[in-house]
Amino acid sequence: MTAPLRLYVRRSESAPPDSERRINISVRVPTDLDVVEEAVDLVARHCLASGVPPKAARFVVRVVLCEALANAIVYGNQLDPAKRVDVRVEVGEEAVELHVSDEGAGFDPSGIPDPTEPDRIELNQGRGLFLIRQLVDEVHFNDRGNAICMIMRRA
Amino acid sequence: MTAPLRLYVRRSESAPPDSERRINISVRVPTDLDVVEEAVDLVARHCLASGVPPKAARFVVRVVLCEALANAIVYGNQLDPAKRVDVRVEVGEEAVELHVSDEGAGFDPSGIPDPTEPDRIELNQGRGLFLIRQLVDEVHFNDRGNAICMIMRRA
Amino acid sequence: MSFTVRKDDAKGVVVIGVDGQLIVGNRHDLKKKVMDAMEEGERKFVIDFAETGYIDSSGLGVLVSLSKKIRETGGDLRLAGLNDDLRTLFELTKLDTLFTIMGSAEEAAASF
Amino acid sequence: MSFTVRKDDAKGVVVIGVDGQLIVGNRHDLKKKVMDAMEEGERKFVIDFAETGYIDSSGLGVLVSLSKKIRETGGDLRLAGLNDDLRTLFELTKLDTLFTIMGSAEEAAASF
Ligand SMILES: Nc1ncnc2c1ncn2[C@@H]1O[C@H](COP(=O)(O)OP(=O)(O)O)[C@@H](O)[C@H]1O
Ligand SMILES: Nc1ncnc2c1ncn2[C@@H]1O[C@H](COP(=O)(O)OP(=O)(O)O)[C@@H](O)[C@H]1O
Repeated sequence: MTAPLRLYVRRSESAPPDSERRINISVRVPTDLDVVEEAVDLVARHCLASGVPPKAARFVVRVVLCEALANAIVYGNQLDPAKRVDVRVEVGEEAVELHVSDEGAGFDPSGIPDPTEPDRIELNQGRGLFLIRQLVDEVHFNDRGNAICMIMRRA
Repeated sequence: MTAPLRLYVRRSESAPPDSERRINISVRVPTDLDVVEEAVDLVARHCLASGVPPKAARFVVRVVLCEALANAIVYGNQLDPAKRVDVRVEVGEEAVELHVSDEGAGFDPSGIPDPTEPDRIELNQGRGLFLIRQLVDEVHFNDRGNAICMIMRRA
Repeated sequence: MSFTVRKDDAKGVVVIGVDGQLIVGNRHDLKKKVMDAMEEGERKFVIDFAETGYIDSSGLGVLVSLSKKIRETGGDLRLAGLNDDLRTLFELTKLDTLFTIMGSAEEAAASF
Repeated sequence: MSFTVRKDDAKGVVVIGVDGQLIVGNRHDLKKKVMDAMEEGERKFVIDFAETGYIDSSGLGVLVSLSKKIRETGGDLRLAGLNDDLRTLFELTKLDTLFTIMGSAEEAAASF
Protein backbone atom coordinates (compact mmCIF):
# COMPACT_ATOMS: atom_id res chain seq x y z
CA MET A 1 0.00 0.00 0.00
CA THR A 2 1.15 3.54 -0.65
CA ALA A 3 1.61 6.02 2.16
CA PRO A 4 -1.70 6.99 3.75
CA LEU A 5 -3.20 10.23 2.56
CA ARG A 6 -4.78 11.90 5.59
CA LEU A 7 -7.90 13.94 5.11
CA TYR A 8 -9.40 15.55 8.15
CA VAL A 9 -13.06 16.45 8.20
CA ARG A 10 -14.00 18.66 11.12
CA ARG A 11 -17.30 19.53 12.71
CA SER A 12 -18.60 22.83 11.43
CA GLU A 13 -17.95 25.68 13.83
CA SER A 14 -21.58 26.59 14.43
CA ALA A 15 -21.08 26.45 18.19
CA PRO A 16 -24.14 27.26 20.27
CA PRO A 17 -24.22 30.40 22.43
CA ASP A 18 -22.20 30.00 25.62
CA SER A 19 -25.21 30.33 27.84
CA GLU A 20 -26.49 27.01 26.55
CA ARG A 21 -23.65 24.93 27.91
CA ARG A 22 -25.11 24.44 31.35
CA ILE A 23 -24.73 21.19 33.20
CA ASN A 24 -26.57 20.44 36.38
CA ILE A 25 -25.53 17.68 38.75
CA SER A 26 -27.41 16.84 41.90
CA VAL A 27 -26.62 14.31 44.56
CA ARG A 28 -28.64 13.54 47.67
CA VAL A 29 -26.32 12.79 50.57
CA PRO A 30 -27.33 11.01 53.78
CA THR A 31 -26.73 12.71 57.12
CA ASP A 32 -23.61 10.71 57.94
CA LEU A 33 -20.09 12.08 58.36
CA ASP A 34 -18.68 8.81 57.10
CA VAL A 35 -19.98 9.42 53.59
CA VAL A 36 -18.59 12.95 53.26
CA GLU A 37 -15.36 11.86 51.64
CA GLU A 38 -17.12 9.64 49.11
CA ALA A 39 -19.71 12.30 48.27
CA VAL A 40 -16.96 14.89 47.82
CA ASP A 41 -15.03 12.61 45.49
CA LEU A 42 -18.13 11.82 43.48
CA VAL A 43 -18.97 15.48 42.94
CA ALA A 44 -15.33 16.29 42.16
CA ARG A 45 -15.32 13.58 39.46
CA HIS A 46 -18.43 15.12 37.94
CA CYS A 47 -16.82 18.53 38.00
CA LEU A 48 -13.87 17.07 36.10
CA ALA A 49 -16.27 15.43 33.65
CA SER A 50 -17.90 18.82 33.07
CA GLY A 51 -14.60 20.43 32.22
CA VAL A 52 -13.82 22.16 35.52
CA PRO A 53 -10.01 22.61 35.53
CA PRO A 54 -8.39 19.58 37.22
CA LYS A 55 -6.56 21.65 39.83
CA ALA A 56 -9.78 23.29 40.97
CA ALA A 57 -11.73 20.03 40.90
CA ARG A 58 -9.07 18.18 42.83
CA PHE A 59 -8.51 20.72 45.56
CA VAL A 60 -10.76 23.77 45.95
CA VAL A 61 -13.97 21.95 45.07
CA ARG A 62 -13.12 19.13 47.45
CA VAL A 63 -12.17 21.33 50.39
CA VAL A 64 -15.15 23.67 50.19
CA LEU A 65 -17.64 20.87 49.59
CA CYS A 66 -16.22 18.96 52.52
CA GLU A 67 -16.70 22.03 54.74
CA ALA A 68 -20.21 22.73 53.55
CA LEU A 69 -21.27 19.08 53.84
CA ALA A 70 -19.85 18.74 57.34
CA ASN A 71 -21.69 21.89 58.46
CA ALA A 72 -24.93 20.73 56.84
CA ILE A 73 -24.67 17.32 58.52
CA VAL A 74 -23.55 18.45 61.99
CA TYR A 75 -25.10 21.91 62.52
CA GLY A 76 -27.90 21.82 59.95
CA ASN A 77 -29.33 18.31 60.18
CA GLN A 78 -27.81 17.77 63.64
CA LEU A 79 -26.84 14.22 62.66
CA ASP A 80 -30.51 13.23 62.27
CA PRO A 81 -30.41 10.24 59.87
CA ALA A 82 -33.98 10.97 58.74
CA LYS A 83 -32.74 14.17 57.13
CA ARG A 84 -30.82 14.61 53.89
CA VAL A 85 -28.35 17.03 52.40
CA ASP A 86 -28.81 18.10 48.81
CA VAL A 87 -25.79 18.95 46.72
CA ARG A 88 -26.32 20.60 43.39
CA VAL A 89 -23.60 21.69 40.99
CA GLU A 90 -24.25 24.03 38.09
CA VAL A 91 -21.44 24.13 35.60
CA GLY A 92 -21.69 27.04 33.18
CA GLU A 93 -19.21 28.52 30.76
CA GLU A 94 -18.31 31.33 33.14
CA ALA A 95 -18.70 29.86 36.60
CA VAL A 96 -19.23 26.74 38.64
CA GLU A 97 -21.84 26.99 41.38
CA LEU A 98 -21.84 24.56 44.27
CA HIS A 99 -25.10 24.50 46.24
CA VAL A 100 -25.42 22.61 49.52
CA SER A 101 -28.67 22.68 51.45
CA ASP A 102 -29.75 20.93 54.63
CA GLU A 103 -33.04 20.45 56.43
CA GLY A 104 -31.99 22.41 59.52
CA ALA A 105 -33.19 25.69 61.01
CA GLY A 106 -30.42 27.70 59.38
CA PHE A 107 -28.20 30.32 61.03
CA ASP A 108 -26.98 33.86 60.60
CA PRO A 109 -23.68 33.70 58.71
CA SER A 110 -22.96 37.38 59.29
CA GLY A 111 -22.16 36.70 62.94
CA ILE A 112 -19.20 34.39 62.37
CA PRO A 113 -15.94 35.81 63.80
CA ASP A 114 -12.58 35.87 62.00
CA PRO A 115 -10.60 32.77 63.03
CA THR A 116 -7.26 34.42 62.23
CA GLU A 117 -7.59 37.02 65.02
CA PRO A 118 -4.88 36.49 67.67
CA ASP A 119 -7.40 35.53 70.36
CA ARG A 120 -8.99 32.89 68.09
CA ILE A 121 -5.99 31.47 66.25
CA GLU A 122 -5.49 28.68 68.80
CA LEU A 123 -9.12 27.52 68.78
CA ASN A 124 -9.83 24.04 67.47
CA GLN A 125 -12.73 25.18 65.31
CA GLY A 126 -14.38 28.03 63.51
CA ARG A 127 -12.36 27.94 60.28
CA GLY A 128 -14.87 26.27 57.95
CA LEU A 129 -16.81 29.20 56.53
CA PHE A 130 -13.67 31.32 56.59
CA LEU A 131 -11.85 28.81 54.38
CA ILE A 132 -14.82 28.60 52.03
CA ARG A 133 -14.89 32.39 51.69
CA GLN A 134 -11.14 32.48 51.04
CA LEU A 135 -11.14 29.70 48.47
CA VAL A 136 -14.12 30.57 46.26
CA ASP A 137 -15.05 33.82 44.52
CA GLU A 138 -18.51 34.35 45.98
CA VAL A 139 -20.53 32.87 48.83
CA HIS A 140 -24.27 33.32 49.25
CA PHE A 141 -26.80 31.95 51.71
CA ASN A 142 -30.55 31.75 51.46
CA ASP A 143 -32.53 33.85 53.94
CA ARG A 144 -33.11 31.00 56.33
CA GLY A 145 -29.44 30.12 56.34
CA ASN A 146 -29.80 26.41 55.57
CA ALA A 147 -28.50 26.62 51.98
CA ILE A 148 -25.10 27.85 50.86
CA CYS A 149 -24.07 28.69 47.32
CA MET A 150 -20.36 28.79 46.54
CA ILE A 151 -19.36 30.29 43.19
CA MET A 152 -16.05 29.74 41.44
CA ARG A 153 -15.55 31.94 38.39
CA ARG A 154 -13.40 30.75 35.50
CA ALA A 155 -10.17 32.73 35.38
CA MET B 1 14.63 4.96 60.39
CA THR B 2 13.20 1.52 61.04
CA ALA B 3 10.86 -0.17 58.63
CA PRO B 4 7.50 1.56 58.44
CA LEU B 5 4.75 0.02 60.50
CA ARG B 6 1.54 0.31 58.51
CA LEU B 7 -1.70 0.83 60.34
CA TYR B 8 -4.86 1.12 58.29
CA VAL B 9 -7.83 2.96 59.66
CA ARG B 10 -10.96 2.45 57.63
CA ARG B 11 -14.22 4.30 57.41
CA SER B 12 -16.83 2.65 59.57
CA GLU B 13 -19.21 0.48 57.61
CA SER B 14 -22.37 2.41 58.42
CA ALA B 15 -23.25 2.66 54.75
CA PRO B 16 -26.49 4.45 53.97
CA PRO B 17 -29.39 2.54 52.43
CA ASP B 18 -28.89 1.93 48.74
CA SER B 19 -31.85 4.02 47.75
CA GLU B 20 -30.00 7.12 48.90
CA ARG B 21 -27.23 6.90 46.36
CA ARG B 22 -29.04 8.72 43.59
CA ILE B 23 -27.22 11.05 41.28
CA ASN B 24 -28.99 13.30 38.85
CA ILE B 25 -27.26 14.91 35.91
CA SER B 26 -28.98 17.25 33.51
CA VAL B 27 -27.67 18.91 30.40
CA ARG B 28 -29.52 21.28 28.11
CA VAL B 29 -28.52 20.65 24.51
CA PRO B 30 -29.06 23.08 21.61
CA THR B 31 -30.98 21.93 18.55
CA ASP B 32 -27.88 21.37 16.45
CA LEU B 33 -26.69 18.05 15.02
CA ASP B 34 -23.10 19.26 15.25
CA VAL B 35 -23.15 19.20 19.03
CA VAL B 36 -24.56 15.67 19.37
CA GLU B 37 -21.15 14.03 19.60
CA GLU B 38 -19.92 16.46 22.24
CA ALA B 39 -23.11 16.19 24.29
CA VAL B 40 -22.94 12.40 24.13
CA ASP B 41 -19.33 12.39 25.30
CA LEU B 42 -20.12 14.78 28.11
CA VAL B 43 -22.96 12.63 29.42
CA ALA B 44 -20.88 9.47 29.01
CA ARG B 45 -18.11 11.03 31.12
CA HIS B 46 -20.64 11.83 33.82
CA CYS B 47 -21.94 8.27 33.70
CA LEU B 48 -18.39 7.06 34.23
CA ALA B 49 -17.97 9.53 37.11
CA SER B 50 -21.13 8.09 38.69
CA GLY B 51 -19.79 4.58 38.57
CA VAL B 52 -21.60 3.27 35.49
CA PRO B 53 -19.46 0.36 34.22
CA PRO B 54 -16.93 1.69 31.68
CA LYS B 55 -18.04 -0.69 28.93
CA ALA B 56 -21.64 0.50 29.19
CA ALA B 57 -20.66 4.17 29.47
CA ARG B 58 -18.36 3.94 26.49
CA PHE B 59 -20.65 2.13 24.13
CA VAL B 60 -24.31 1.52 24.99
CA VAL B 61 -24.84 4.90 26.65
CA ARG B 62 -23.21 6.69 23.75
CA VAL B 63 -25.11 4.86 21.00
CA VAL B 64 -28.56 5.18 22.55
CA LEU B 65 -28.05 8.80 23.58
CA CYS B 66 -26.85 9.63 20.10
CA GLU B 67 -30.01 8.06 18.65
CA ALA B 68 -32.35 9.78 21.05
CA LEU B 69 -30.66 13.16 20.63
CA ALA B 70 -30.71 12.94 16.84
CA ASN B 71 -34.43 12.09 16.90
CA ALA B 72 -35.18 14.91 19.33
CA ILE B 73 -33.27 17.42 17.20
CA VAL B 74 -34.51 16.35 13.77
CA TYR B 75 -38.06 14.99 14.31
CA GLY B 76 -38.90 16.59 17.64
CA ASN B 77 -37.53 20.12 17.41
CA GLN B 78 -37.37 19.98 13.60
CA LEU B 79 -33.99 21.72 13.68
CA ASP B 80 -35.56 24.87 15.16
CA PRO B 81 -32.64 26.61 16.94
CA ALA B 82 -35.04 28.35 19.32
CA LYS B 83 -35.87 24.97 20.84
CA ARG B 84 -33.81 22.90 23.25
CA VAL B 85 -33.34 19.25 24.11
CA ASP B 86 -33.13 18.29 27.75
CA VAL B 87 -31.03 15.31 28.78
CA ARG B 88 -31.35 14.01 32.28
CA VAL B 89 -29.51 11.03 33.72
CA GLU B 90 -30.52 9.39 36.97
CA VAL B 91 -27.90 7.04 38.34
CA GLY B 92 -29.20 4.79 41.07
CA GLU B 93 -27.78 1.69 42.67
CA GLU B 94 -29.92 -0.59 40.55
CA ALA B 95 -30.37 1.21 37.28
CA VAL B 96 -29.29 4.11 35.12
CA GLU B 97 -32.10 6.08 33.51
CA LEU B 98 -31.45 8.26 30.49
CA HIS B 99 -34.20 10.79 29.77
CA VAL B 100 -34.25 12.83 26.56
CA SER B 101 -37.06 15.28 25.91
CA ASP B 102 -37.66 17.72 23.09
CA GLU B 103 -40.09 20.57 22.47
CA GLY B 104 -41.82 18.89 19.53
CA ALA B 105 -45.32 17.57 19.03
CA GLY B 106 -44.34 14.00 19.88
CA PHE B 107 -45.27 10.85 17.96
CA ASP B 108 -46.75 7.39 18.44
CA PRO B 109 -43.84 5.00 19.04
CA SER B 110 -46.07 1.93 18.77
CA GLY B 111 -46.36 2.39 15.01
CA ILE B 112 -42.66 1.96 14.19
CA PRO B 113 -42.03 -1.08 11.94
CA ASP B 114 -39.27 -3.66 12.48
CA PRO B 115 -36.24 -2.64 10.37
CA THR B 116 -34.91 -6.21 10.22
CA GLU B 117 -37.85 -7.45 8.11
CA PRO B 118 -36.66 -8.54 4.64
CA ASP B 119 -38.56 -5.76 2.89
CA ARG B 120 -37.02 -3.10 5.17
CA ILE B 121 -33.47 -4.38 5.63
CA GLU B 122 -32.14 -2.34 2.70
CA LEU B 123 -33.69 0.94 3.79
CA ASN B 124 -31.34 3.75 4.76
CA GLN B 125 -33.22 4.62 7.91
CA GLY B 126 -35.63 3.42 10.56
CA ARG B 127 -33.12 1.66 12.86
CA GLY B 128 -32.82 4.24 15.64
CA LEU B 129 -35.58 3.25 18.04
CA PHE B 130 -35.01 -0.41 17.20
CA LEU B 131 -31.37 -0.16 18.27
CA ILE B 132 -32.34 1.68 21.44
CA ARG B 133 -34.84 -1.05 22.31
CA GLN B 134 -32.25 -3.76 21.64
CA LEU B 135 -29.47 -2.13 23.63
CA VAL B 136 -31.23 -1.04 26.82
CA ASP B 137 -33.43 -2.99 29.23
CA GLU B 138 -36.54 -0.81 29.14
CA VAL B 139 -37.82 2.04 26.99
CA HIS B 140 -40.70 4.32 27.96
CA PHE B 141 -42.25 7.38 26.36
CA ASN B 142 -44.44 10.04 27.85
CA ASP B 143 -48.01 10.22 26.53
CA ARG B 144 -47.28 13.02 24.11
CA GLY B 145 -44.29 11.14 22.70
CA ASN B 146 -41.74 13.95 23.03
CA ALA B 147 -39.82 12.41 25.93
CA ILE B 148 -38.07 9.04 25.95
CA CYS B 149 -36.76 7.23 29.01
CA MET B 150 -34.14 4.53 28.48
CA ILE B 151 -33.38 2.28 31.45
CA MET B 152 -30.25 0.18 31.85
CA ARG B 153 -30.37 -2.18 34.82
CA ARG B 154 -27.17 -3.19 36.58
CA ALA B 155 -26.36 -6.79 35.86
CA MET C 1 -13.62 12.73 13.83
CA SER C 2 -11.57 12.30 10.70
CA PHE C 3 -11.18 9.88 7.81
CA THR C 4 -8.02 8.27 6.57
CA VAL C 5 -8.07 7.35 2.90
CA ARG C 6 -5.41 5.14 1.40
CA LYS C 7 -5.21 3.42 -1.94
CA ASP C 8 -3.80 -0.01 -2.59
CA ASP C 9 -2.35 0.67 -6.06
CA ALA C 10 -1.75 -2.96 -7.01
CA LYS C 11 -5.28 -4.16 -6.32
CA GLY C 12 -7.04 -0.86 -6.92
CA VAL C 13 -8.74 -0.95 -3.52
CA VAL C 14 -9.61 2.26 -1.66
CA VAL C 15 -9.40 1.81 2.11
CA ILE C 16 -11.22 4.43 4.17
CA GLY C 17 -10.56 4.49 7.90
CA VAL C 18 -13.13 6.08 10.20
CA ASP C 19 -11.27 7.68 13.11
CA GLY C 20 -13.83 8.54 15.79
CA GLN C 21 -17.57 8.17 15.39
CA LEU C 22 -19.70 7.49 12.32
CA ILE C 23 -22.88 9.28 13.30
CA VAL C 24 -25.59 11.68 12.30
CA GLY C 25 -23.25 14.69 12.40
CA ASN C 26 -20.64 13.37 9.96
CA ARG C 27 -22.07 10.50 7.93
CA HIS C 28 -22.45 12.84 4.92
CA ASP C 29 -18.70 13.39 4.94
CA LEU C 30 -18.12 9.67 4.52
CA LYS C 31 -20.75 9.47 1.81
CA LYS C 32 -19.16 12.34 -0.10
CA LYS C 33 -15.71 10.81 0.17
CA VAL C 34 -16.88 7.51 -1.31
CA MET C 35 -19.02 9.17 -3.99
CA ASP C 36 -16.09 11.37 -5.07
CA ALA C 37 -13.88 8.30 -5.37
CA MET C 38 -16.57 6.54 -7.42
CA GLU C 39 -16.71 9.51 -9.79
CA GLU C 40 -12.97 9.12 -10.21
CA GLY C 41 -13.60 5.54 -11.30
CA GLU C 42 -12.92 3.63 -8.08
CA ARG C 43 -14.99 0.48 -7.62
CA LYS C 44 -13.44 -1.52 -4.76
CA PHE C 45 -13.90 -0.13 -1.26
CA VAL C 46 -12.97 -1.19 2.24
CA ILE C 47 -14.24 0.78 5.20
CA ASP C 48 -12.00 0.21 8.20
CA PHE C 49 -13.55 0.64 11.66
CA ALA C 50 -10.45 -0.27 13.67
CA GLU C 51 -10.27 3.31 15.01
CA THR C 52 -14.02 3.85 15.38
CA GLY C 53 -15.69 4.49 18.72
CA TYR C 54 -19.34 3.99 17.90
CA ILE C 55 -21.75 4.05 14.96
CA ASP C 56 -25.36 5.21 15.15
CA SER C 57 -28.32 4.16 13.03
CA SER C 58 -27.76 6.96 10.54
CA GLY C 59 -24.17 5.77 10.17
CA LEU C 60 -25.48 2.28 9.48
CA GLY C 61 -27.95 3.82 7.02
CA VAL C 62 -25.20 5.54 5.07
CA LEU C 63 -23.32 2.25 4.81
CA VAL C 64 -26.43 0.55 3.42
CA SER C 65 -26.89 3.35 0.91
CA LEU C 66 -23.23 3.32 -0.16
CA SER C 67 -23.20 -0.43 -0.49
CA LYS C 68 -26.15 -0.25 -2.88
CA LYS C 69 -24.58 2.54 -4.94
CA ILE C 70 -21.26 0.71 -5.20
CA ARG C 71 -22.95 -2.51 -6.27
CA GLU C 72 -24.97 -0.62 -8.89
CA THR C 73 -21.72 0.41 -10.58
CA GLY C 74 -20.44 -3.16 -10.47
CA GLY C 75 -18.18 -2.52 -7.48
CA ASP C 76 -18.01 -3.97 -3.99
CA LEU C 77 -17.84 -2.67 -0.43
CA ARG C 78 -16.29 -4.68 2.39
CA LEU C 79 -16.20 -3.76 6.08
CA ALA C 80 -13.21 -4.40 8.33
CA GLY C 81 -11.81 -3.81 11.80
CA LEU C 82 -15.10 -4.10 13.71
CA ASN C 83 -14.67 -4.78 17.41
CA ASP C 84 -17.22 -6.82 19.35
CA ASP C 85 -19.40 -3.84 20.26
CA LEU C 86 -19.57 -2.56 16.70
CA ARG C 87 -20.19 -6.04 15.33
CA THR C 88 -23.15 -6.33 17.70
CA LEU C 89 -24.78 -3.33 16.02
CA PHE C 90 -24.66 -5.13 12.67
CA GLU C 91 -25.96 -8.36 14.20
CA LEU C 92 -28.85 -6.72 16.06
CA THR C 93 -29.99 -4.95 12.90
CA LYS C 94 -29.26 -8.07 10.78
CA LEU C 95 -27.04 -5.93 8.59
CA ASP C 96 -24.36 -8.59 9.02
CA THR C 97 -26.37 -10.50 6.38
CA LEU C 98 -26.14 -7.58 3.95
CA PHE C 99 -22.46 -6.71 4.23
CA THR C 100 -19.26 -8.61 3.65
CA ILE C 101 -17.55 -8.26 7.02
CA MET C 102 -13.85 -9.15 7.12
CA GLY C 103 -11.20 -9.15 9.85
CA SER C 104 -8.51 -6.52 9.33
CA ALA C 105 -8.41 -3.90 6.59
CA GLU C 106 -5.38 -5.68 5.13
CA GLU C 107 -7.31 -8.94 4.86
CA ALA C 108 -10.28 -7.12 3.38
CA ALA C 109 -8.14 -5.36 0.77
CA ALA C 110 -6.33 -8.58 -0.13
CA SER C 111 -9.63 -10.42 -0.55
CA PHE C 112 -10.57 -8.51 -3.70
CA MET D 1 -7.63 6.87 54.20
CA SER D 2 -4.94 5.32 56.31
CA PHE D 3 -2.05 6.38 58.53
CA THR D 4 1.52 5.21 58.33
CA VAL D 5 3.36 5.35 61.64
CA ARG D 6 7.11 4.92 61.81
CA LYS D 7 9.54 5.54 64.60
CA ASP D 8 13.01 6.95 64.23
CA ASP D 9 14.67 4.99 67.03
CA ALA D 10 17.85 7.03 67.20
CA LYS D 11 16.17 10.40 67.63
CA GLY D 12 13.00 9.11 69.25
CA VAL D 13 10.80 10.85 66.68
CA VAL D 14 7.41 9.40 65.71
CA VAL D 15 6.56 10.13 62.07
CA ILE D 16 2.88 9.77 61.16
CA GLY D 17 2.00 9.84 57.47
CA VAL D 18 -1.53 10.78 56.44
CA ASP D 19 -2.42 8.79 53.32
CA GLY D 20 -5.59 10.28 51.84
CA GLN D 21 -7.61 13.05 53.46
CA LEU D 22 -7.46 14.52 56.95
CA ILE D 23 -11.07 15.55 57.41
CA VAL D 24 -14.12 15.51 59.61
CA GLY D 25 -14.68 11.77 59.12
CA ASN D 26 -11.25 10.59 60.28
CA ARG D 27 -9.52 13.34 62.28
CA HIS D 28 -10.33 11.48 65.52
CA ASP D 29 -8.30 8.53 64.28
CA LEU D 30 -5.24 10.75 63.94
CA LYS D 31 -5.89 12.29 67.33
CA LYS D 32 -6.14 8.88 68.97
CA LYS D 33 -2.98 7.67 67.30
CA VAL D 34 -0.97 10.61 68.63
CA MET D 35 -2.56 10.50 72.10
CA ASP D 36 -1.79 6.77 72.38
CA ALA D 37 1.83 7.43 71.47
CA MET D 38 1.98 10.25 74.05
CA GLU D 39 0.67 7.86 76.70
CA GLU D 40 3.50 5.54 75.77
CA GLY D 41 5.92 8.38 76.48
CA GLU D 42 6.54 9.75 72.99
CA ARG D 43 7.19 13.50 72.84
CA LYS D 44 8.57 14.28 69.38
CA PHE D 45 6.14 14.09 66.47
CA VAL D 46 6.26 14.74 62.75
CA ILE D 47 3.06 14.60 60.72
CA ASP D 48 3.88 13.93 57.09
CA PHE D 49 1.39 15.18 54.47
CA ALA D 50 3.32 14.01 51.41
CA GLU D 51 0.54 11.51 50.60
CA THR D 52 -2.37 13.72 51.64
CA GLY D 53 -5.05 14.89 49.20
CA TYR D 54 -6.78 17.61 51.14
CA ILE D 55 -7.36 18.78 54.73
CA ASP D 56 -10.54 20.42 55.96
CA SER D 57 -11.02 22.89 58.82
CA SER D 58 -11.70 20.15 61.31
CA GLY D 59 -8.45 18.48 60.25
CA LEU D 60 -6.67 21.80 60.85
CA GLY D 61 -8.47 22.00 64.19
CA VAL D 62 -7.19 18.63 65.30
CA LEU D 63 -3.65 19.67 64.44
CA VAL D 64 -4.03 22.82 66.57
CA SER D 65 -5.36 20.75 69.43
CA LEU D 66 -2.61 18.12 69.17
CA SER D 67 0.07 20.76 68.93
CA LYS D 68 -1.14 22.29 72.21
CA LYS D 69 -1.30 18.91 73.97
CA ILE D 70 2.16 17.93 72.79
CA ARG D 71 3.64 21.24 73.92
CA GLU D 72 1.95 20.89 77.32
CA THR D 73 3.92 17.70 77.91
CA GLY D 74 7.15 19.39 76.85
CA GLY D 75 7.15 17.82 73.39
CA ASP D 76 7.04 19.25 69.90
CA LEU D 77 5.04 18.70 66.70
CA ARG D 78 6.44 19.52 63.27
CA LEU D 79 4.61 19.32 59.95
CA ALA D 80 6.19 18.06 56.74
CA GLY D 81 5.49 17.20 53.13
CA LEU D 82 2.91 19.94 52.44
CA ASN D 83 2.37 20.66 48.76
CA ASP D 84 1.45 24.16 47.56
CA ASP D 85 -2.29 23.61 47.89
CA LEU D 86 -2.05 22.29 51.43
CA ARG D 87 0.39 25.01 52.42
CA THR D 88 -2.15 27.58 51.19
CA LEU D 89 -4.66 26.30 53.74
CA PHE D 90 -2.20 27.03 56.55
CA GLU D 91 -1.37 30.44 55.12
CA LEU D 92 -5.00 31.50 54.64
CA THR D 93 -5.85 30.55 58.22
CA LYS D 94 -2.52 32.00 59.48
CA LEU D 95 -1.78 28.63 61.05
CA ASP D 96 1.61 28.78 59.36
CA THR D 97 2.52 31.14 62.23
CA LEU D 98 1.51 28.54 64.81
CA PHE D 99 3.20 25.45 63.40
CA THR D 100 6.76 24.55 62.56
CA ILE D 101 6.47 23.62 58.90
CA MET D 102 9.42 21.76 57.40
CA GLY D 103 10.20 20.35 53.95
CA SER D 104 10.32 16.56 53.89
CA ALA D 105 9.54 14.20 56.76
CA GLU D 106 13.22 13.22 56.81
CA GLU D 107 14.28 16.85 57.27
CA ALA D 108 11.63 17.34 59.94
CA ALA D 109 12.72 14.23 61.85
CA ALA D 110 16.39 15.18 61.61
CA SER D 111 15.65 18.70 62.88
CA PHE D 112 14.83 17.51 66.40
N1 LIG E 1 -25.61 24.57 57.74
C1 LIG E 1 -25.55 25.17 58.95
N2 LIG E 1 -26.64 25.19 59.77
C2 LIG E 1 -26.60 25.79 60.97
N3 LIG E 1 -25.49 26.42 61.46
C3 LIG E 1 -24.37 26.42 60.71
C4 LIG E 1 -24.35 25.82 59.43
N4 LIG E 1 -23.11 26.02 58.91
C5 LIG E 1 -22.41 26.70 59.84
N5 LIG E 1 -23.16 26.95 60.93
C6 LIG E 1 -22.75 27.71 62.14
O1 LIG E 1 -21.62 28.47 61.83
C7 LIG E 1 -20.56 28.20 62.76
C8 LIG E 1 -19.22 28.33 62.10
O2 LIG E 1 -19.04 27.30 61.18
P1 LIG E 1 -17.61 27.03 60.56
O3 LIG E 1 -17.01 28.32 60.16
O4 LIG E 1 -17.75 26.00 59.51
O5 LIG E 1 -16.73 26.50 61.77
P2 LIG E 1 -16.90 25.20 62.66
O6 LIG E 1 -17.73 24.23 61.88
O7 LIG E 1 -15.52 24.74 62.88
O8 LIG E 1 -17.57 25.67 63.90
C9 LIG E 1 -20.86 26.83 63.30
O9 LIG E 1 -20.33 26.65 64.58
C10 LIG E 1 -22.38 26.83 63.29
O10 LIG E 1 -22.88 27.42 64.46
N1 LIG F 1 -38.53 12.75 19.29
C1 LIG F 1 -39.32 12.44 18.25
N2 LIG F 1 -40.31 13.28 17.87
C2 LIG F 1 -41.09 12.99 16.82
N3 LIG F 1 -40.99 11.87 16.08
C3 LIG F 1 -40.02 11.00 16.39
C4 LIG F 1 -39.14 11.22 17.48
N4 LIG F 1 -38.30 10.17 17.56
C5 LIG F 1 -38.65 9.33 16.56
N5 LIG F 1 -39.67 9.82 15.85
C6 LIG F 1 -40.35 9.17 14.68
O1 LIG F 1 -40.02 7.80 14.69
C7 LIG F 1 -39.47 7.41 13.44
C8 LIG F 1 -38.46 6.31 13.60
O2 LIG F 1 -37.31 6.80 14.25
P1 LIG F 1 -36.01 5.93 14.27
O3 LIG F 1 -36.34 4.54 14.63
O4 LIG F 1 -35.03 6.62 15.16
O5 LIG F 1 -35.49 5.88 12.79
P2 LIG F 1 -35.02 7.06 11.84
O6 LIG F 1 -34.63 8.21 12.70
O7 LIG F 1 -33.88 6.48 11.09
O8 LIG F 1 -36.21 7.35 10.96
C9 LIG F 1 -38.93 8.68 12.86
O9 LIG F 1 -38.90 8.62 11.45
C10 LIG F 1 -39.90 9.72 13.37
O10 LIG F 1 -41.03 9.79 12.53
